[in-house]
Amino acid sequence: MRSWSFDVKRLTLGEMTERSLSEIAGGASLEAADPTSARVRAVAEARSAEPGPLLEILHDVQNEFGHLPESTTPVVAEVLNLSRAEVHGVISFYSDFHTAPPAEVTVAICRGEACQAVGAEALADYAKSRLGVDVGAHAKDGSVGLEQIFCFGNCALGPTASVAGRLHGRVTAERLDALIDDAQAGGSSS
Amino acid sequence: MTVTVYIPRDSSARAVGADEVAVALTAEAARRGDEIRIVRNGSRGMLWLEPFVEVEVDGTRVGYGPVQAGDVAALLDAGLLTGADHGLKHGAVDDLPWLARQDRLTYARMGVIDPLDLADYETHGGLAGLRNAVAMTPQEVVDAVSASGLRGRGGAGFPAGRKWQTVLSAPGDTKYICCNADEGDSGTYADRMLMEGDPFTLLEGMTIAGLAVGATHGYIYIRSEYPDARDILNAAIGAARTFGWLGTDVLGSGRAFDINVRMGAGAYICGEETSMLDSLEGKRGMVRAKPPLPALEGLFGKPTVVNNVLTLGSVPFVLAEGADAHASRGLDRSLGTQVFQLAGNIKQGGVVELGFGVTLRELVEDFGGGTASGRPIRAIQVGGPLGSYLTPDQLDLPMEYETFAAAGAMVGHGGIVVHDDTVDMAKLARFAMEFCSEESCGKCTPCRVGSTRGVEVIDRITAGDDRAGNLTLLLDLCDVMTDGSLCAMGGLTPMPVLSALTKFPEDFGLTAQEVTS
Amino acid sequence: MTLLHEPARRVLSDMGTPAVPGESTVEVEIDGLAVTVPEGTSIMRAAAEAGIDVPKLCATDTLKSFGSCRVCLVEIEGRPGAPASCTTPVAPGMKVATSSPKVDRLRRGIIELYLSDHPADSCADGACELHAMAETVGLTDVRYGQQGHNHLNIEVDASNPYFSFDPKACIVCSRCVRACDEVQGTFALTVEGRGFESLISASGTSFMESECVSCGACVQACPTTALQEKSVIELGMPTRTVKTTCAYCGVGCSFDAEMRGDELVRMTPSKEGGANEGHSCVKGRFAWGYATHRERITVPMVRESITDEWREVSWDEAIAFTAQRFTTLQEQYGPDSIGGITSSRCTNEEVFVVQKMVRAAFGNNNVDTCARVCHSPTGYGLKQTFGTSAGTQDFKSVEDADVILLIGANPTDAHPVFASRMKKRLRQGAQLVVVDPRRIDLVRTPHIEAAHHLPLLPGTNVAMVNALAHVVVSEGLVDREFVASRCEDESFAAWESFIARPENSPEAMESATGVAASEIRAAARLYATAPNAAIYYGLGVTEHSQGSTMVMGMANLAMATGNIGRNGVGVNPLRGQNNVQGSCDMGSFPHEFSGYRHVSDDTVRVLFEDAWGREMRAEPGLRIPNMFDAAVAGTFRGLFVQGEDVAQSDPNITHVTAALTALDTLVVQDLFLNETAKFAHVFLPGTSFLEKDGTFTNAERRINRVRPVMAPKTGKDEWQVACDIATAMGYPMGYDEASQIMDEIAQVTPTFSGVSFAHLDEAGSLQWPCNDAAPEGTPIMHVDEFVRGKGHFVPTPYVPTDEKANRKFPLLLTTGRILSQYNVGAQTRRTANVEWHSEDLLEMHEADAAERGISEGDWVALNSRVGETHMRAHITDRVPQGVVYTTFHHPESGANVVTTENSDWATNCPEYKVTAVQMRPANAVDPHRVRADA
Amino acid sequence: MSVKDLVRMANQIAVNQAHLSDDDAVALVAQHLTMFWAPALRRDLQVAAESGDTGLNAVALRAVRQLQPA
Repeated sequence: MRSWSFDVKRLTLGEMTERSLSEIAGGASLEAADPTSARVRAVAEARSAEPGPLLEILHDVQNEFGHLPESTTPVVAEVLNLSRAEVHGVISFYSDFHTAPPAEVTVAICRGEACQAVGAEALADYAKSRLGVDVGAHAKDGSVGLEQIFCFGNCALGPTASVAGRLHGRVTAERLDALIDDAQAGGSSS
Repeated sequence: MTVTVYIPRDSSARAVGADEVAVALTAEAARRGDEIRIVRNGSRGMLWLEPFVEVEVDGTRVGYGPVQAGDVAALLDAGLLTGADHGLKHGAVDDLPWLARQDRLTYARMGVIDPLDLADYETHGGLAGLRNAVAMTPQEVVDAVSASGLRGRGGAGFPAGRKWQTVLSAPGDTKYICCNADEGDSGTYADRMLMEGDPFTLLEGMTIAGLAVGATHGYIYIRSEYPDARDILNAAIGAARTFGWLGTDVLGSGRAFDINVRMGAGAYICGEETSMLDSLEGKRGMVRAKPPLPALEGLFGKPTVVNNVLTLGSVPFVLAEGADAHASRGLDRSLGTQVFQLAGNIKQGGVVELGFGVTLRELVEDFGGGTASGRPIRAIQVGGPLGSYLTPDQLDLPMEYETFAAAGAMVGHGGIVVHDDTVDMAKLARFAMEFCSEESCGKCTPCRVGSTRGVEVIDRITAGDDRAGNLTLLLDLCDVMTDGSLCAMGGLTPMPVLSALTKFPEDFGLTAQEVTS
Repeated sequence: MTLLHEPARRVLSDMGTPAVPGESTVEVEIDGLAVTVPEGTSIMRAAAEAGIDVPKLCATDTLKSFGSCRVCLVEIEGRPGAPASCTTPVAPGMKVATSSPKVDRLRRGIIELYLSDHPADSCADGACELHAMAETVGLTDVRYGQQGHNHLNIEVDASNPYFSFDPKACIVCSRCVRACDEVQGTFALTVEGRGFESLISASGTSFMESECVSCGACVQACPTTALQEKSVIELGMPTRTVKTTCAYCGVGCSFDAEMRGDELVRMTPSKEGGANEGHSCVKGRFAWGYATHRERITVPMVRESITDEWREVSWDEAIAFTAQRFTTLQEQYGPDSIGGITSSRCTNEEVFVVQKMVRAAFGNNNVDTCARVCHSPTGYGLKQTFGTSAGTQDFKSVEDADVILLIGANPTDAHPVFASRMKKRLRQGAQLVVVDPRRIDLVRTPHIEAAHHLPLLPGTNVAMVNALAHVVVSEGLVDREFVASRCEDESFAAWESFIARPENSPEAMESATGVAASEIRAAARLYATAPNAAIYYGLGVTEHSQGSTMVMGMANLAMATGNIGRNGVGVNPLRGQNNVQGSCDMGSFPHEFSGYRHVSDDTVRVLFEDAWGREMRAEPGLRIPNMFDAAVAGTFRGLFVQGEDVAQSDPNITHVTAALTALDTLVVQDLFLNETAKFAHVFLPGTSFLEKDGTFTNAERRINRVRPVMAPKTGKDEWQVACDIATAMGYPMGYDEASQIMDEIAQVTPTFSGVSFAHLDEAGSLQWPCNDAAPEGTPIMHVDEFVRGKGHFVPTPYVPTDEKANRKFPLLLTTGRILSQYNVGAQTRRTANVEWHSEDLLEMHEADAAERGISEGDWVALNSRVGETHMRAHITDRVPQGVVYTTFHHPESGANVVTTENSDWATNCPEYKVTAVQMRPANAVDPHRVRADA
Repeated sequence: MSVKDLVRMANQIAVNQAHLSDDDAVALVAQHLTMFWAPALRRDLQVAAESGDTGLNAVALRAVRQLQPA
């Protein structure tokens, strides 16, 4: 309904895309100028015939872009014939889904009880001070982000941390330093 | 002559360097001209020894561990490939008491076989259960599961046979088998290990379930923290389809069954069966009110078996060896085995599969060897974040559903997390509330609002702010959460809180008398 | 009536959970009271049946149980814990305690948690159920305080003009989300985040920028003040209620007008309303402010000539002036030189007196109604085939439909409350076939997807219905048993052989309709093989040169497939205006008296002559277009127009205005000085629906009471005006009150003989026929036999319209409505609804736009062979190439400047839906600005 | 009333009876005009029909000629 309300003479393409995407099925011409939307649509359409595929599609989109671009909600809603609200509700429910680009290196510390039993809280505190960011935050320059996780299933070999997507057990402060340094240097840690 | 070396691909083993060991061994052996074949097996479950490298010598597998990449050259120098002595050598794996003392039914092939080698799987007894099931009527399969006494391993301990019977009896052409692989409890990892180390067992259990209740499709809902397990399962499903096991004609039976893996997205609550179903449907993982039971109105509103990984993973044994073989293990009404997981501050962490009834002491002290720190045990949490804290004087409790329930605790998924005497139990109680507030789906009020208030009230108690008044409030809150919550998340969160409070009041700045009066 | 012998039960206003249908019952004991309820009923509802009000917050009987608030916990003997009574069904022999120390304590604990994150001062006038519940459970102290983590600093979303969302007061019970999903079916709301951070959200943006259609269901559902009408915030909670009926579309929703003193605070849809069952749309619920708009005229005005200024006069003077001028005209030009037009916006009683004034005081049959320009073909077509000029079903019937064939209607915009009922059924699995040139929302909207969309070219409906019927006949899908027992053998045989002709096959019609034969065949099979298949249609059927043919074509199709005479089937017109059905029922057509009886029928005429004491004409009078033509020709000189803006709504405005200009006397009765009033000599102020006492009859023949919530702002009931004019013209006509008019209607109209205000007040509403044979009315018609006896088939040859696209006018224009605006917009344009739709836009396909160098938002000149207008372009793939579409809500754009004099062959209903046009970019001639500057 | 419009409308009624035999169509058109058209309109049409080439099609012309004097 809102898309009818034109308050300006001419909408920019960006505004059009934002306002009209969910209304215009197969809005190919708009998406031609917006490769991200077109790609999101392609990713969504690839699985749209599966039953209840929304989470899988969001994973696929996030795998491709590192996060969920703005057009994800309207485009995926349109492809799956859901409301934008429903897609938004799902994205916001799951802590894995991010609508902003991730940090270059994400450090995730397990805060499960098993890891706490072997010093996870101290490790998390160390990570905060070393990285200068709070849990759930990014460094200002986007170089690194810190997250908390409740259990990686590595409970016999804690404390556990994931650095740049790789899981590490028996992580000490020194080891975490080395892993972060290595990840930021672009290498694969060992 | 080529020597076979086993290096686990289990993600815990990888987290402590298994991949690096494999790379180093490949490179070093090539450099030396040694012909080796590396098999990336599952973990034997002796996680404190990971990376645990096994070398097959004259048909015997000899174990070394924990091996680091830096040890490889020295090990080869010492004669690793001939099973020679070394400081890291533990001898013939099958003879290691830690393994030999176990009764591995579900985990029979764990660490033994190449997880993705279907021939290896069959050689070690795989598919025998399914082949039997194919020859039986659905009711006979359900009857076998019922007779085995198999109960849900995910924590609630609901009889699997009864659930299957409900689904079998439910009208409708479309039914589903949903495997709950959202193993989110800290201290539990047996599901992950089975999926990574012996995925075919799970697929076989699901297929049997499908034939038993008349479902043609199964989903494995796996948490996103387990990407390795997802990849291995997908590969295993591909192999099973090629083999003619999954698909339109299960092992030539003329009956169809197929499986897809679906991944969660970071929501503990989706381990609750109804919110898992919502999540599988691509929705917010909100807990559904019961009734209707998922067995009658489950996935997409159809009759659905929801079982966890170990439950389904136990089914092939039941069908292969018979219900009695399963029912002969265990204690009282807790029949069969459980795959207990030793975690936290423990010297020898890992998995121990034994019949129900083994005492906590046997597991923690005999298998676990006490704390990793060497300090005294102060508290043990059994059954995940929602389980009670037990004290060392409760170590002789047998691991059995009803006994634990009577003691105000729960066996749950068989996860055991040990804390030494440096632990601050008020912090853990606060964490229980914090965890609930972080992971609550938000549907019901006691859980959504109560958990947040719980953190605040505990903070006020530990800060010494009107301790008596806030203690009363905390007890009232726990009452409301226990009896008022929609699901076990809010309903059980008071268990760790209250057990910490009553057993360790001093950590809260309270006396035992204040807490009990 | 056995209920009378059972113990008296206090039925609560909200039973907590919806009623469960079913035969088998369960007996349980609740708080010691035995109660028997249908199997599957919740404990909460069972308790309510026994008069026990279990405390609740998230439960309400219009929504499926949810189980989130946990306030309704109870104890069940022999069961552990405290199950929620809303989600737990009763079981035989169950013994329930709805109150106990344990559950009372739990309830207090839960309310205490709620209040720890809820503003203490949000309880104005008892608007907040949470505070009421705190009182109920006896909670006084919130020991948590409010210093903890909370939501008390989140800003209010006041973007919607009618209601605001205050997250501070929100208890996240999801009633709003569920209402949007289950009742409205828009799915515009969600919970954002999870756990304590859960927030109700309209897709992460403001309500106005979201998918929200402002139906008010969320506001209705909200138990606190989180979602609240701005009028309530401004004026305070209402203190009394008047039950009445909405005056917008043909759905005819029942509302409670909630008053504070003499001021209307809000309109809330009534759960007892048969048409709407508690639901509403943005117009009925919120857009009533026009009734007190400053532009409303409340004093009569006259002028000698339309170039003169208006002169305010007394009612007496205005009526004398009118009567004198009409009388003079008749003396000068003959008795047939004047006539009247009745309004489908007015009550049955108001309409009845106007047509009576024409027939008895004017002494001719020159009375017509605005239904002429919308649903007259429905009257004609259904009368011919079934025997009565009305739809066959009640709205509830859609709940039993398995396949819905929707033709030329856009319910989500034009009949939104019925659309929600339809969508609910479609979400349950019914299949939908949409026949419409334009891709309306229902073709694909969240959780709804039509099985087939047949986007036919405008003007080819009959080709389409013939092709559909051809498939039925040629593929052996005729319901032979139904046809043999219920329909005429002879007319069926004639129709069958006609429709079986190859020229009617989908393949043959493909080039006419532009729709693939395979799609038509699939749709026909779906319709014909469904257990219950229902046809719903709108003005996209009637407003064509073959409107009547198409109505008969649909009736043929329904009869041939046996889809008449039970729930879930039928042929159902979606009437445009609130009282189209009623105005037709009341005898507004020049050829028939009330109850659709032809003026040539001597028996009927005698009845009226006896009742009215005047001789009645046996010949039909002039229809609206005839009146205009005759006015231009000079033989028709005086016209009384009751509440219709013919100068905006009728086709070929140039011709209409020429006719109006030619009149010697034009009398307009309306709320506002509309476009027609520019040509009037007398302006008689009308009353809004809030001032009327009477009845409206909706599209399902449901007669609903309209009750005054305030005195007439004009000082005179509208029905009184026609009486006074008639009396002044020498025909004494008078009633003490509106109910007497209905009594007279009942006396002279057999289908209404059982209707009276008293009966309506008692029954709530009645669907005609309501008489001795059906004392409580008739929800479904033609159950055992057709009104005319046997169903009559009429062959329906496809005759293409003369209005064809050609080199000069290569595009076809079709018109329609949009949700937020209504008809000519006289009311909605005077409300905040303009925030959604401030101007009419011309929808066009990308290729047609590109070919002409038109971009989105550009001004476009649109011209047909009769006129030219300007509006802005909206490029969309809703319309196929070659078709353009617009709405006609704004006089500035005046879509009807371009529509033509073409009309339905049988009824002269204008062919609004097909106009050959051309368009070109226009240099920003902004009519809005021009008018503003003027 | 413009005769042109009356002729157009009468013709349209006739054209829509194409499925009938000419005799039936003529009867139906005549009946329709009697039932639904004001006498003045019929009269104008009758006058026009008698005055020569009005543009009425064959069926409509016959129907108009059959009408009772209005």
